Amino acid sequence: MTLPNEDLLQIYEYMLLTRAVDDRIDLLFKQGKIEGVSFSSLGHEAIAVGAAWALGPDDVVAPLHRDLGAYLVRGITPRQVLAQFLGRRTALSRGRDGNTHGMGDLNLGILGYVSPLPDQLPLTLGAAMAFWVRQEPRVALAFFGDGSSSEGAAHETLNLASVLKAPAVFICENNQFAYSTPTKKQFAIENLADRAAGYGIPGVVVDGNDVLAVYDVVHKAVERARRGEGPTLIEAKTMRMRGHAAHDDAFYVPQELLAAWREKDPIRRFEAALRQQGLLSDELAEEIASRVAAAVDDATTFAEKSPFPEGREALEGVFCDV
Amino acid sequence: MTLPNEDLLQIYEYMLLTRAVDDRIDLLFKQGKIEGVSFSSLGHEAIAVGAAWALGPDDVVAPLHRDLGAYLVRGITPRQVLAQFLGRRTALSRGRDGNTHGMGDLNLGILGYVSPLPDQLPLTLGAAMAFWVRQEPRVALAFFGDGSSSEGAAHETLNLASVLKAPAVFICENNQFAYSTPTKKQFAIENLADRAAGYGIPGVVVDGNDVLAVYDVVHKAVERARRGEGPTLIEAKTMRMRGHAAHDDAFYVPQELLAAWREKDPIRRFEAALRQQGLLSDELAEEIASRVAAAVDDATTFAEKSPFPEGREALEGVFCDV
Amino acid sequence: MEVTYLEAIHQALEEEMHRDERVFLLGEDIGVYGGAFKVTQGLLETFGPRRVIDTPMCEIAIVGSAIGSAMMGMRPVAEIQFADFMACAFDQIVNVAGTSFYRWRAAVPIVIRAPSGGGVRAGPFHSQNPEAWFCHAPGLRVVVPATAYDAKGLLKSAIRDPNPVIFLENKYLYRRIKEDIPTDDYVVPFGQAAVRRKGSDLSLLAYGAMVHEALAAAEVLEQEGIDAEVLDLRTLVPLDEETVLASARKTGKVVITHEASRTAGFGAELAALIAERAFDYLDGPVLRVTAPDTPVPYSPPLEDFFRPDAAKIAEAARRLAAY
Amino acid sequence: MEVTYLEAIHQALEEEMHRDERVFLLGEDIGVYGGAFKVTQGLLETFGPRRVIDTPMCEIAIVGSAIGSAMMGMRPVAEIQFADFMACAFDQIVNVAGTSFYRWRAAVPIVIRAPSGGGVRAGPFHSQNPEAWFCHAPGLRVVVPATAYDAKGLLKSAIRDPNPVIFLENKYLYRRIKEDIPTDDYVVPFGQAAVRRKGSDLSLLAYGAMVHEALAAAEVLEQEGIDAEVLDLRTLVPLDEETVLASARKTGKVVITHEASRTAGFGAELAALIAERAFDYLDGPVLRVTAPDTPVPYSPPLEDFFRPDAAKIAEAARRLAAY
Ligand SMILES: Cc1ncc(C[n+]2csc(CCOP(=O)(O)OP(=O)(O)O)c2C)c(N)n1
Ligand SMILES: Cc1ncc(C[n+]2csc(CCOP(=O)(O)OP(=O)(O)O)c2C)c(N)n1
Ligand SMILES: [Mg+2]
Ligand SMILES: [Mg+2]
Repeated sequence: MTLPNEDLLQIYEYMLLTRAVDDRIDLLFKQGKIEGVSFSSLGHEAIAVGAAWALGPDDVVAPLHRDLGAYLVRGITPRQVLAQFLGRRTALSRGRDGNTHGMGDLNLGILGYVSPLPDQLPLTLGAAMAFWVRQEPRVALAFFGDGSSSEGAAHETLNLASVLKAPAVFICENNQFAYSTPTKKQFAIENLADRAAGYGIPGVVVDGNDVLAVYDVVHKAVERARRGEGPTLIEAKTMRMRGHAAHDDAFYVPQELLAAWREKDPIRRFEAALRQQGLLSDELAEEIASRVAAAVDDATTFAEKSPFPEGREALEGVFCDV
Repeated sequence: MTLPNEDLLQIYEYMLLTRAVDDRIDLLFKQGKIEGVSFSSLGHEAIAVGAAWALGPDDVVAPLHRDLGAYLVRGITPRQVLAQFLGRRTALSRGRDGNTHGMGDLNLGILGYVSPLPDQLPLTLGAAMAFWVRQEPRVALAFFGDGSSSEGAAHETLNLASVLKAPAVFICENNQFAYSTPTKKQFAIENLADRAAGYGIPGVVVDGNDVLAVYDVVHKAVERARRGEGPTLIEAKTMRMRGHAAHDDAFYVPQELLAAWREKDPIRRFEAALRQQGLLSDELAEEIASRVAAAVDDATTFAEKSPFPEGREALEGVFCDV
Repeated sequence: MEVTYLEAIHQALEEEMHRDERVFLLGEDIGVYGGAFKVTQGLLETFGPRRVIDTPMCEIAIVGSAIGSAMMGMRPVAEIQFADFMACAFDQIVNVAGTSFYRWRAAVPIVIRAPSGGGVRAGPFHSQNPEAWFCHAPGLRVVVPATAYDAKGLLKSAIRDPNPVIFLENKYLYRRIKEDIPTDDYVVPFGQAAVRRKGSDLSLLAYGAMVHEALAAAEVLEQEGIDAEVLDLRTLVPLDEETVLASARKTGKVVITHEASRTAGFGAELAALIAERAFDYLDGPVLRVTAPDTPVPYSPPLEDFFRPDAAKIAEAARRLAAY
Repeated sequence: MEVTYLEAIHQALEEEMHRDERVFLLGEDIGVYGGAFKVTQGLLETFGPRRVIDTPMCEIAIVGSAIGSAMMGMRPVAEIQFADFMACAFDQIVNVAGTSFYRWRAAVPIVIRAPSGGGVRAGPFHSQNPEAWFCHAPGLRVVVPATAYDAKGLLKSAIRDPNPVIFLENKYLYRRIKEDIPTDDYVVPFGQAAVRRKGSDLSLLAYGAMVHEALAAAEVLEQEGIDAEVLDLRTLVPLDEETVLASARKTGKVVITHEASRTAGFGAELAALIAERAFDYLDGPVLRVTAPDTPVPYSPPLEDFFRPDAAKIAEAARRLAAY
């Protein structure tokens, strides 16, 4: 798969934007402006952006707490993201849910997630099932973590999806830890992708810090699903580069491990490749960087100026009445 | 593994007893004496008896609704079984639970099961975990069905057991159907044992109609667990020879399939082998058969003469007070 | 046409599937077998395997995928083989289905049907009445039909409702009650209790199978000169508070009954509602006739003791009438 | 020694693990990390990896294996990282833990600890108050400590109890309250409510964090000449019915408060109990001050509106006092 140059530059910009928004979230949290918890997507840019890029406009995605890039690629704006983290009325959840939780928009084909993990897996299977029932050539893609791979919901979903040959793709972001728990305490195997064999579906391991590699395997899996050949389980290996959430200093993560992964930074790597191919000049890099910076500043201003919801709004819209 | 002749004859007798009790249950149901539902173990004698035979006296077993043989081998009497099906006060559940549900006895190392399947898997893991915490050389063995292999509880248990290297053995009775649902609608693979690879544990397929083969693989798995090397997933292939429960005529099961499996009847097969080895004469066979028949008649009389509980007893013992 | 409660449910499914192609069914053994109670019998043949999906045993995935498909415009009706097994999908029901519309405006028009209730010697795990749990989970509708007419009309409302609906069928009633119901399309709206019997001395509040026990109790009481009003709540969420309060205010004496165990059952909510908003009109304590706080026992004498019935309701009503 | 609510819980765990080697802990991130709230910090170092087990994410297996180990003579204390995720293990809790002793005499001495409650901007899935669900599941004890003293003494009782105990810690209180507690071993028995403030005009019934709001309300009310009695229920199952009824009978006016949403919450059970058994003594309607029937919203103005507090309790009490 070779993507047009234009796509490559857009992917690059989305990765930068993802990181810039993430850094801003981190800053806002440190400034005490974000209440509760705050999750970072640092290190996950290649997986989220690369995977989302592989979807068609009518496909559906269920991103998780480290998939900021996927939300952005699918059209959620930095304004909406920061308003969400700041609990404002202008956010997609109108202040009802925090950080990326419940940051869904059906018009954009994005399923919001709930905290119990990995509940977006059966949800995504359901979306795929709708396409399967209606025989539409659409695909649903879900992200989940190494941690939530141990949950019963993961198994039930993978099994039912494989029996139905539902047009779904499941991408497990193995970032070495579930909160403080390293993978070796989570499962007694090397590659989670190997579980695919237990469902009779393809399992693929991919370097989660190589955005084009991610794009590639996801694209293949999406097209396979679209052809009616059923789901694929992809395991993207990466590293969670901040603590579990902003309050967590991740003392339990060996420094050498972090240092080694820092060398593999997905953005620096992709940038180097683009430069080597002559696609990215210093000027263009600067232009993109300043566009990204402006977007994040604009989003910050927007979010901070956005009103909080009023208390009474809490009562509205528990039930849908149309 | 060669078992002493004495063991072989006892195994044979337990298999016969299992079938005789099962036939009696079927009869009592048809006579309208068993209320609610009634499950049959027909065809599962080799799995239940063979597996239970492989356990040591301090080991623990969690049998299911088709594992009558395991209850009997571990020391639950035909009297207790029939009293249970008839809802009498003399039953292990004192009429509180029906058929094999809740037919446990901790003194015999038998965990009673609940209806939601496969909840005896985490329960069994817990027993194994107790042995693991206390570093006792004891093993816990659980049965589950092809149907309940699709449940989240199965996955969580197999995974946690394998991470802890808990001294547990999981034996999946693949009897081709979960209620009316054939295996091909349940999973997209041939052998459920192949899922073991996804947990980093051994997976073994065994002919579930060959009692010595079952004994053998379970025995190996038990000893492996006892040595601290962790769990094994065994898949015993067999066929459910009656309907899902007594009310079900199993119209959805192809007659040819049943006929083919009838040829492989586990008792007839084992009997033929014993005769061929010269271990079972006509006289001995008759002696055993009449002992079995007497036990079942005695149990029937006992159960039918046993009092029902009184209504008010329903209120007793919701909480333990010692 | 005289149909059973079970046939009424079957008709609602079949008619809604004809009316709206977004409606599809999923669950264990609902296709080839026609469902553990045969509610869906024949629907696979009529609508094919993409609209009547036999799933493996996986309650989490059944409910979760129903929700996801609803977000994509479908109208799934998921069957949980017994209401007792809803516990396996509890997280999906309360955390995903119940909150998505509130949190991010994703409507979840699903129906989760499940046979509940006892009296059929089915023991602790095929007899439960979990309605109170779901009433305490914001965002869910909870429907508990007592008659064949209502079972059909309420199920149609449930399928057409844009919210997640817990539809608890009472398995004791499946084949035990029969009535003439219209052949034309009709719905029974949510939130409207039915006054099954008018009366002036006291109010019996019931739902599901207990409506019939309450009516039987009322007949007995009538012989004794006690004129009982019998309300069938039909839906617990939304609850028809006005009809409940009007009856309580009129008679001043209320007996609440349900099959579920007592503590923190839905009867408590009814009693609390009345103790708050009909207080001035009460002429006696608000009584509850419920199952005790035990699992549902199997053996006939135990289950008979456990399960509320007309005699137990009449006994409480007598005490209250004499108050 | 002055300790926080959180430290009190930590002490109970540590002391019980020293006292009884059958006690062990399992849960997510409880070992190396010391728990999401650091309740179990240091226990791995003291007791080693076979008594403080870091599990993968698997609530079903955590609870289910705790039950199985208890049947083999252990005294497991399982942590569910947030009470909201108990929904994932709901079947294990209600169907397995709650019924095994009743059905086949297998006692299940487990404790399931979980941080519950809101007020910390944690949104819909890290703020829930699921107590009523468990109160409606026969065979479970439900414990809801409000003070550091009680948190320790009740947790010790929980660990020593031969039954499954749902131990709902209130995360708002973890580090916000402190008190002197004895250094000697003590337990707080189940089923004994504490009268936190004596009063004659009306009764405020509360548990968990709401006890402190009720006490704050009582102070305000005192200024206004209203003398409120404040009860801390401590355990919901078993419930100290006598103390509740005695207070209701004495004051004749009752306000019930809880953080959980209103419909079919435990407040309903309390109101029902009072409406039945203290009816003759009531001088006004039984009021409930609870969260509304919505998920727990995240944004501060929404959550403040949602969550009951002293002002809302005082307001209801004033209305009732004037009745
Ligand atoms: C069912 C459930 N249990 C526990 C949690 C608490 N929790 C939130 S995130 C997390 C770790 C997730 O790990 P992983 O799936 O690897 O995702 P990561 O955060 O590493 O991207 C845990 C334990 C949860 N959200 N849901
Ligand atoms: C969680 C759960 N869902 C549904 C059921 C209803 N049910 C009882 S047995 C059964 C089929 C079980 O199939 P399998 O596990 O293959 O065991 P078998 O009866 O074939 O031995 C079903 C669906 C159940 N008991 N538990
Ligand atoms: Mg991870
Ligand atoms: Mg089977």
